[in-house]
Amino acid sequence: MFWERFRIPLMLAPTLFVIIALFMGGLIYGLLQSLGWQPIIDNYDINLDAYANVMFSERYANEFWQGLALTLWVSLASTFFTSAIAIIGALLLRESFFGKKVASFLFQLNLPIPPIVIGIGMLFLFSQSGLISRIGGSLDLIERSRDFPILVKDHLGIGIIMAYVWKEVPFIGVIVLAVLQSLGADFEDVARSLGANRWQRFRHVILPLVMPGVMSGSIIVFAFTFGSFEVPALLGVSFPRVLPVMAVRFFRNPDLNSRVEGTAVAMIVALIALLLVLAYMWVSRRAVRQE
Amino acid sequence: MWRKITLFGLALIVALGAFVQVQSFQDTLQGSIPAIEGNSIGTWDEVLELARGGEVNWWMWGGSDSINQFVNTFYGGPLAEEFGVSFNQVQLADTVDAINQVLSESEAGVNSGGAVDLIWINGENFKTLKQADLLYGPWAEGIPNSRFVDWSNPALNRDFGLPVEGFESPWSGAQFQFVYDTARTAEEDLPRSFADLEAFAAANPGTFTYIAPGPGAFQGTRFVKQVLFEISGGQEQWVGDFNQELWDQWSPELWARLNALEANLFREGSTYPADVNELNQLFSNGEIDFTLTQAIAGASPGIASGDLPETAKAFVWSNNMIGDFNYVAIPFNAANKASALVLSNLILRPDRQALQVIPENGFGLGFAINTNLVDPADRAVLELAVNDLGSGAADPDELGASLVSDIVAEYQTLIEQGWEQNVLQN
Amino acid sequence: MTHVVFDQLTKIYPGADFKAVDDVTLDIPSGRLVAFLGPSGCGKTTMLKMITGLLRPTQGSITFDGENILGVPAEKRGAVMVFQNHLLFPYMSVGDNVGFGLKMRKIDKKVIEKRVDDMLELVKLPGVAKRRPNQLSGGQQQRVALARALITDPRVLLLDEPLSNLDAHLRDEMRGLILSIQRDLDVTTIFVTHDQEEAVLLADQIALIFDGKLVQYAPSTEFYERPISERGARFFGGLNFVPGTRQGNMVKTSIGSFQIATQGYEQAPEGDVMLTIRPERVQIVSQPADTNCITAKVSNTIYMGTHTRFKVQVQDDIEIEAARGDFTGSIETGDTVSVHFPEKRIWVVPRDS
Amino acid sequence: MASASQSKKPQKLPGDKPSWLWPLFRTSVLGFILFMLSFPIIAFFINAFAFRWFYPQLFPKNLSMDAWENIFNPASGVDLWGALSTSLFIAVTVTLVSLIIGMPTARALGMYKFKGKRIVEFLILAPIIVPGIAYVVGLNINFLQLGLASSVFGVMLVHLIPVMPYVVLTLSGVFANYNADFELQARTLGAGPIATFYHVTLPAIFPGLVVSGLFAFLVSWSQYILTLLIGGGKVQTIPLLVFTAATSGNNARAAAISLVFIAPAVLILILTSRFLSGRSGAIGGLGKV
Repeated sequence: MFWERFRIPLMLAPTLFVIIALFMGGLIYGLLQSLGWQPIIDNYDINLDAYANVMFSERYANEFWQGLALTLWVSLASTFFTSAIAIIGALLLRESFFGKKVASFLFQLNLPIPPIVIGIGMLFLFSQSGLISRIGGSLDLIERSRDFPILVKDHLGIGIIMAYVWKEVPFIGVIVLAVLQSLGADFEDVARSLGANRWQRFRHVILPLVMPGVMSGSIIVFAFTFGSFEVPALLGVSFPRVLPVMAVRFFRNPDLNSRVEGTAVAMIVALIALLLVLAYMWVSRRAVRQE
Repeated sequence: MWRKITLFGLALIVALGAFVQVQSFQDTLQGSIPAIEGNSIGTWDEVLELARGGEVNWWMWGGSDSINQFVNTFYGGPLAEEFGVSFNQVQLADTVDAINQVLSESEAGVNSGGAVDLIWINGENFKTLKQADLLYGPWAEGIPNSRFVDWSNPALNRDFGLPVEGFESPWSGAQFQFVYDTARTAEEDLPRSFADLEAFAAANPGTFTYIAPGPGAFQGTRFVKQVLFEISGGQEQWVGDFNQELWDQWSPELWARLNALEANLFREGSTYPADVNELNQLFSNGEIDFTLTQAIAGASPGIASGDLPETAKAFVWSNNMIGDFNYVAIPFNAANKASALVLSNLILRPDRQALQVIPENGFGLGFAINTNLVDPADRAVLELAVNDLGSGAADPDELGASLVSDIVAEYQTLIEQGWEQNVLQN
Repeated sequence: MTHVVFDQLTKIYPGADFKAVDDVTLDIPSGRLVAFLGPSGCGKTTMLKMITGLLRPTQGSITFDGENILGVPAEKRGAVMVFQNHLLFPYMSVGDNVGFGLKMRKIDKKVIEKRVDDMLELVKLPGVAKRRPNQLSGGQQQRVALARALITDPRVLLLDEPLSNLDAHLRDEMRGLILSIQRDLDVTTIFVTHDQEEAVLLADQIALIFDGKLVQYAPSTEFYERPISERGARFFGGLNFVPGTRQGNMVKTSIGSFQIATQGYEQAPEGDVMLTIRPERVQIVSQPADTNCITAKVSNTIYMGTHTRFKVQVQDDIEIEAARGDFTGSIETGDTVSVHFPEKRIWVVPRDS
Repeated sequence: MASASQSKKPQKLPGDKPSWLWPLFRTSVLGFILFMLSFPIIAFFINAFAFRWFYPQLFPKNLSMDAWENIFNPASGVDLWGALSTSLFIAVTVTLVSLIIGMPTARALGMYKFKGKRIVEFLILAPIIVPGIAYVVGLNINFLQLGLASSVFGVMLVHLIPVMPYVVLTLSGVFANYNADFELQARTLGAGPIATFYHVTLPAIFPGLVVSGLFAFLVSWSQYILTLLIGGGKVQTIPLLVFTAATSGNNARAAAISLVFIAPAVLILILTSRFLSGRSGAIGGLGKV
């Protein structure tokens, strides 16, 4: 009786414990901190000062809004390019050809490589004195390192975006490959026999079929890129900085008050990520339904 | 080759000296040291006893491989062998992480057994912990080797203008210097002032940049301070307590000059290197013409480690090059205070001080002790060490002539914030 | 209304050491409904896929109205295939599914909508255009798939086991629908099946395929009465097989000699043959006849509702089945009876090796 | 168009005007993607053996093992073996724990319908969406009070947060394709719960378990900010060393440590990559966010 009745709650309990006690606990405590609630120094007032300060004060407003814009651009662009390249790569990898095993392995190679390492790799490759610039130099394409385009530590976050794309293409690619594999070729054959050419088969058959998988993958990628610290810390410019870097800098500032502001920025990052993901899910589910 | 042999011999002499000294010298307490976990400290032997068999966690900026190697080799070894203390360097991306750790611990009520035993600390971070009453002490004038320290030196007994008062003990001396590549830039073309530098940048656009001032990037702040000294007519007026009027009078011109310089900077000032490592890389790869160093040995440690080309050499402006001391401090809740005291004392031992200036050892910073206060034998060793600082070192006379002291920490914060708003975001 | 011709069509899959389709030459007249019949794995679907262009023949050609279409890509051939498991696009409404082929041709939306409604009407599913495929039953889904294929006005309609996933009564309904639509539209239709009954019920002509080889291509009635191979006869439900040797119009077997009418042995060589007769043609008689008559013991009687089946044991290893619809039940297991093979009903085929 | 050529030679692939164009296009695009994806690795190898490799040298004039000697020399202050073993210990423990506690949850989500399922799913997904920086800031103080900060145990606990969603997502995909009737069958044949799990459930979900484990390991293995803030510098894992090395200005050392860092992860990928297909259902679970 007992087992029957509580089976499912019991099965869920350990994971929910981790999520609620650790994750939610940390989040709520962080939220309280950001609202200025600091029981240890006997401060029980709750206010939005830190948020107001971060978003609207003369000192931080400029940095915050530009940082937000940069964060949004970097994460959206990374997500888009990652998804596009992953889909193309997975589609090409699906056909059979000589050396497919090696190709598939290379395609997955970056999956286990941590983002920070990819970031270092971008520096090695794309900085003005990096390997590619040196190749350009030895081919007399450029005269000095300064002639090489600024691709890392640049204002548009190109380096950051490239690092994320490098890191996450295999992730979405693996999802797309798995979906394609479970679908087989039948739907495409149907479409083909109904008169759909290569592009139309891609646009009207494959894309809608892999889209749910790509969508979930890209949600994960978006959330990850939106909240991640190491890569932009390594590959970003001094100003503007992405919000997570801004938060960590606040948090690391020895001035206790700026820790409250750091927590506030972290909370804003969490809130925006959550809202955007929910909005994205809603819009894309609708779009799929309309197809 | 010659230099290597000299240096090797030098290191040998220093090591021999160290050996002799260890055998012959019995340390005694110089002054009182506060109780540690209920043990009132009467003699240095009690400190050594408390420390033996324990460990010490030294939290320090770990961004330089050669410095990491230096502390582990020259402090870690003797600590274990002579004092039975196991040495654990906690490498930080930024000293602020250590400060945060102590702050968080105090906030969480962790009043003993804290993770941090010793911090390599300076200026603003020292001020934060001292003013929050989160430091153990005063102890610095109590450890035996503090007798070699010239505590009457105002550049030493004040850290960024804040009185040290025994809450931190000096480690080494540093002075801001620029580094150039003798293969690329002729000595007579070197800028010897900020005005020179402006002209140099105008003539060679895109070849100069400096570290973005900000928390954890004190070299950048220091560069800006030096500019401020020059344009305001000298460092002397900035010495002493914080002077808001003076700041308000000169800061607009400071930002104006730096903004005017921006057009001729590397990438037209659209981004600034975050730290000296990045600056070194840009310099070594020929993207910029100058990098900087704090080491008395100038570019020599960087040449030895392979970070800088062999033709690199330090130089200074004719004035306003800030010099100061590096310190170590012990947090109020450190778990291993006795071990931290032993380490702080070891740092000041003349043989260690001699070892730290030798470029090949990777540290290259100057003495924290006054050579006049040590025994003649030790003095000889110290002088021998300082006599060959390698091809990358600046002329010692020029160094001495340009030396000025740092100013109170309030200016640091103002410069960092003001620079971000008026120069970086402009 | 397309005349489809296979000429020496052969397909060997890459890496395979056998011919999936082996030298098939076939002529499908315009507007006919032809069944490709054979056990699973015999190459029927491969042939369909070669007609649509999803597969490339290793050798031979396929022509539509005399035009070699092998160079024409699948999407331009107008040979539309309906797959066994309907394969409706799950992310589209039923209407969008049906209109897919026209959308690919960039036809005006309004026109598509109209045609979709017409098509759904045709397959007797009016008003489901807005629904999702998974809201329909299996039979309805299959009909939508049919509508989706027909909307493009295909030159050739290809149905791959269209009924095999359906329940018995749905199958009847669907079969009727396919027949009536095919007659109405007069579209050349090829469908693949492993069920000889279904082939006979639907098709004008049946192409019987074994192991990639075309065994027999004839009107469906022929296959019951006039198979040309032992295997073909067995596939069409033949049960009575007696090995023997033929000499002229006589076949000698271990259970006796039989006389056969001319049309019954023309397709078989002299010598080793197989004699066969359909159970419903076997007569159980009270008086032994002069010729073609044997005596046997009834080993089993099975009442089948519309008729009764008898198994009679002639020898240890030879059992004959007979079926009688009007039988009143006086024969029981264990009785000895006389069994007559009418001369005109005996059929002789070459013996399979 | 009545050219009824009765050719008996192999026909051209229908659908492609010139049949070599598409394969050429495909090969070059795929080749480009794969080359770009694996290019950074090459840069790591060159850098790791270079000494004073300054612009514009295309290849280093001086090759040296300095960086390698340096990172494996305890006197350098980098306890690489220590960090490697700490990282491995944390990642492996977190993987095992997350699989053990995630399995029943994934089973419940994959196989049963129950009230509040959407909410549970959303809760479990949330740590993927909400960045670590947002919850670790609050946890930092809590952990300090509980004495969990600066301990390996505390770091493992906090790693569970981002790991659990991946484990539960992938495993629930596996359980969604899993037929529990086999278990009932085994039970009726006399197998106890443990025997049933071992002989029936485990073999059936094994490929999915491998994929989940791979993701759990990788998420824990690459964790930087959580380890930094909760481990408080005392828990030194490899990502921390790598980050410090990355900003230390010594490319050779950064490259060498990075290679040490990625080696175990790549090794695990090599061992598990054949499970990363659609068959296990695990990847499908990731596709169902």
